[in-house]
Amino acid sequence: MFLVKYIKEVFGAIKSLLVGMRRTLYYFTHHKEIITQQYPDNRETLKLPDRFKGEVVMPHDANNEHRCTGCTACELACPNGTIKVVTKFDITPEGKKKKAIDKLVYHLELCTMCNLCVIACPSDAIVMDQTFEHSVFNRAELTKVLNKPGSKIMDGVE
Amino acid sequence: MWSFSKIANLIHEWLNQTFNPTLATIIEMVIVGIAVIGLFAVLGLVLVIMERKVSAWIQIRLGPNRVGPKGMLQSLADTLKLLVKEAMTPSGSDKFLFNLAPYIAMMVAMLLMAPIAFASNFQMWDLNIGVLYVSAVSSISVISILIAGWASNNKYSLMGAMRSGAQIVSYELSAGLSILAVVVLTGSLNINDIIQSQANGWWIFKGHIPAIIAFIVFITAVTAETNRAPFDLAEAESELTAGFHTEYSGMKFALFFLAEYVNVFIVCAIGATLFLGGWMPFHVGNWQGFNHVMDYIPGSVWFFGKTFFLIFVIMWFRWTFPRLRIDQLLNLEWKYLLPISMFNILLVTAMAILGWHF
Amino acid sequence: MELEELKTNITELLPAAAFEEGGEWLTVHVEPSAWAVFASQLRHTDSLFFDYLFCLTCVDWKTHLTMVYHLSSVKYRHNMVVKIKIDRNKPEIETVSNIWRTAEFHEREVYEMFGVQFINHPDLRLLILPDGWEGKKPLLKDFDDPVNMIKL
Amino acid sequence: MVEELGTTTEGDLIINVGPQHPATHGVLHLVITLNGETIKKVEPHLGYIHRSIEKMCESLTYRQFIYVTSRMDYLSAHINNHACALCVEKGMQIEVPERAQVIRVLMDELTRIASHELWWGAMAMDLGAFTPFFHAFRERETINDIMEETCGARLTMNYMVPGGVMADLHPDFQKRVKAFISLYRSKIKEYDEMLTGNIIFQNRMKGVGYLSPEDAISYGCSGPAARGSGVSCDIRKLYPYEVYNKVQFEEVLETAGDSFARYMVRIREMNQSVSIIEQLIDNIPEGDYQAKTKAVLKLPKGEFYTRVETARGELGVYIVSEGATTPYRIKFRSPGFSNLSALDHMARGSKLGDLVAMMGTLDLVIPDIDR
Repeated sequence: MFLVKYIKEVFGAIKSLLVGMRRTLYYFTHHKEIITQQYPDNRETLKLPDRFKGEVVMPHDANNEHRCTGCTACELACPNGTIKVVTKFDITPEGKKKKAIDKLVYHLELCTMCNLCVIACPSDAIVMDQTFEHSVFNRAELTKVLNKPGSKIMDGVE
Repeated sequence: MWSFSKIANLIHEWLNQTFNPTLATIIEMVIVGIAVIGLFAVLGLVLVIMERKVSAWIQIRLGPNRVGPKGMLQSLADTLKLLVKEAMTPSGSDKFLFNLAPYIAMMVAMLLMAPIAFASNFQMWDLNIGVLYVSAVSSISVISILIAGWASNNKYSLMGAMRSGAQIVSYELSAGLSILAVVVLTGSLNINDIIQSQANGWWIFKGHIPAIIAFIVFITAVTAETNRAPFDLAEAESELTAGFHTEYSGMKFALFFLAEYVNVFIVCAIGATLFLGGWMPFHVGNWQGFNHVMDYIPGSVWFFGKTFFLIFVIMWFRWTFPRLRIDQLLNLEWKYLLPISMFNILLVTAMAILGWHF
Repeated sequence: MELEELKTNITELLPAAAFEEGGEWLTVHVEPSAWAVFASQLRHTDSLFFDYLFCLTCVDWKTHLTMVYHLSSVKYRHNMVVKIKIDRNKPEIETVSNIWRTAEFHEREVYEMFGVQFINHPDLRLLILPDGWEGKKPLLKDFDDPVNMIKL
Repeated sequence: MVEELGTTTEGDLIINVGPQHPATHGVLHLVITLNGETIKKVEPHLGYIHRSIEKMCESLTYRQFIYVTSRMDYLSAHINNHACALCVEKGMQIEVPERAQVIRVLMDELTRIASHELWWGAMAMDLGAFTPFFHAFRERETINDIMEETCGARLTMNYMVPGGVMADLHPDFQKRVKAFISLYRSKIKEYDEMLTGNIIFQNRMKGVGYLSPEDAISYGCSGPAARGSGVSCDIRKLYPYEVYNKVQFEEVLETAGDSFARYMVRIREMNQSVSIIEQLIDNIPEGDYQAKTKAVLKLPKGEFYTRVETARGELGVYIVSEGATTPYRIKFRSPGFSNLSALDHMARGSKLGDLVAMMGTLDLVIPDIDR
């Protein structure tokens, strides 16, 4: 009958609305479900996974030595021209000329964190760091030289 | 017992002793005006922070928590921001009407404050057709929205305004009819009489199922009338960007914003007065002891408690439901709410004549 | 339908069709003049019923352009590729947007990226490029934009 | 409707939805001709985020170009990368180790769930319900954390390399995926409570944006947009790649063809994805995660086409190779582009509010359309 159908419709509608309202009331009253992370306050506890691709860095050991041979594999692997390897020739103690890096210039503003340079590197000289707060006031600060001043290549890395 | 009415009487008497009656009346008017504007500002701040907290908790967020203790001063900071923001007038707009619209919205909200009884004998204007006055004045608010939409010279605004016009005009009916249900039961349009008639129980309990139906219809209709989600078609963020106030910024926008919240407060106050007894404490029939205990809680606490509960319900609606479409909105009114409330009026009338209510 | 069977069916429809070997799917070379009729036949012949044009593109071979249509049949689940060589200096071909509606957008894309004029296209305007784009078509091999293209 | 749909006459209201509009989720620009609230014509204007990825790829090597494709459909970035890797592997005839195949499928399905979760929240927000957005993000965040742990990034992973994946799974991967599945199972019921069963939502969705099966095929629709019309077009079932032929799953089909059907397809598809993950998560074979490949990849002369099923539909990668280290021409057949072309057809004659529902259920990702 028309009237029965009409009343059923109204009650069905109200019921479906109440089901939703019950769910939202549950969340309104259960504050332990809140998932907000208060970012700048939780810096100490915020730990990114080891594989997180933040920026490319070149690890140096205690003697200020790195593992980069200046082979430009990373430069070739990079799709965006983020890395520029500037090489120089060192004179080894034996008197031979040896290719080494002068500067490894890294343009963070061009980098897409694709990790291709890191897997291309034959001597594991560059790795991805877990930093992510990259904003600076001046664009020039994003262009970085990865090898520290006065650093030299580690012994035994070819 | 501490009450607002005593303070009000005290001031009244003191003014009449000190000044001549005309001057005293004028001073009283000024005091009332300042009080209303103050109440407005406070209500705006409280309701905005309440809405933000309610929405945050429903949405498993924390909500504002930086400004002031527990973020309670957040809306003050927002107001400050809106005050110093440039209030732009678009070049193609009708400048006079564009600037007029927010003030009309405010004025309507202020006018509606007049007959509301905040506590026993604490009322700005105890007029004998209080309920009629409320439903008459509240329909003026559509004019401000229409003016805002038209004067903005923006297609989104115009569409928002037109939607709002259709919406408010039609929902006025069922809101009026559900108010009428209580008027039929009490036999008075005076707000004080209506509250007094609930001394032995609120109408939502005394009036059996018809009163509950009237209450549900009322809550739905006023949600639509105040343009709140799920009936916020005049704003409809995802369709019309911001509807009728797309072009408004700074303090002019803030006035619309404030008017919306004050309107919500007023309709909830009316709802609380009609169905939940206003400032009348919770009384049950002839349990004298129980009623006496309840009387110890001041009337203003009862009034604000009930009103804020209804405001919470309306906010709860907003953060749960998706928005209706314009034709569905009108369908809901003309095919469901209006027939139901008309039938309901019939039931209530029969009930009132036969005396079936408690 | 098997590849060979498909091949015979298509040869029946268009005896001039040339087949290309080695691809994953059956590849047919068609003359531009025959395309409009052939496309309609591919779509409407009951045994073929290629109703799903899943890719439409163009390749610039410097000497000529090649329109590539990837067709599939939802009913029989067989696929084929149609290739049409067109003149690079005056690229023109009949539209198929009346047969496969999706071609309307894809042809507009090809029109602005390669400059191919689609005859009888209902609405051949720029879709992706900004209004009033003049000059070379971006996906042609000799396109050069010294301002926006960064050479590594 | 007295006036002809699809035409503009004197007195019609023409409004620009976009490029900056809350409902377009990006920089889509629709010029809409309205008669009152009724839509007469929808005309998309694209290109606000066109980067000509196809041209860019012509100067990148086969190892490098994969990362760019993450930026097309950023919500199913992993599946885009997968399609490119598959196409290169097809050309080079590289045999991918079984372990890598399983890892790829697992990641694909996780991406699909994450994409659908975001769609669910965003679509609800379009319809005016703000709460589901945050609830959907809670589950999506869990997937993003899993991705971050294994792939090193949350959205544009670049985890695929020709011949396998870039790194092995993280030791915690299985544990975390299982934790996600139990979270998902407990929360998916709430989705129905909050939205699916809601009477307002059903009225907004049912009968809105009808697309007949014939039109869906003719407009080249794929993915949930076509499956909502009952067109079977799941590439995972029809042309199985990787280990999709070894897992049990159901191709989700709805026949109504309206927005609600497309909505239900996506909701049910999430459940299917979870069941695929459940089948595979305990059966990841041992072995290499990457095949041995040459340092410099050169595809033989020829043309290669692969099709995969992304969260939005069929993604085709068409590589024309001249035997060099870079592709000669590359074409991405993006699902969104074809799905968008059906919008005009669907929207004519409906209300302005319905357009939002239609755009929501087509799940448009603008960079995917513009490329």
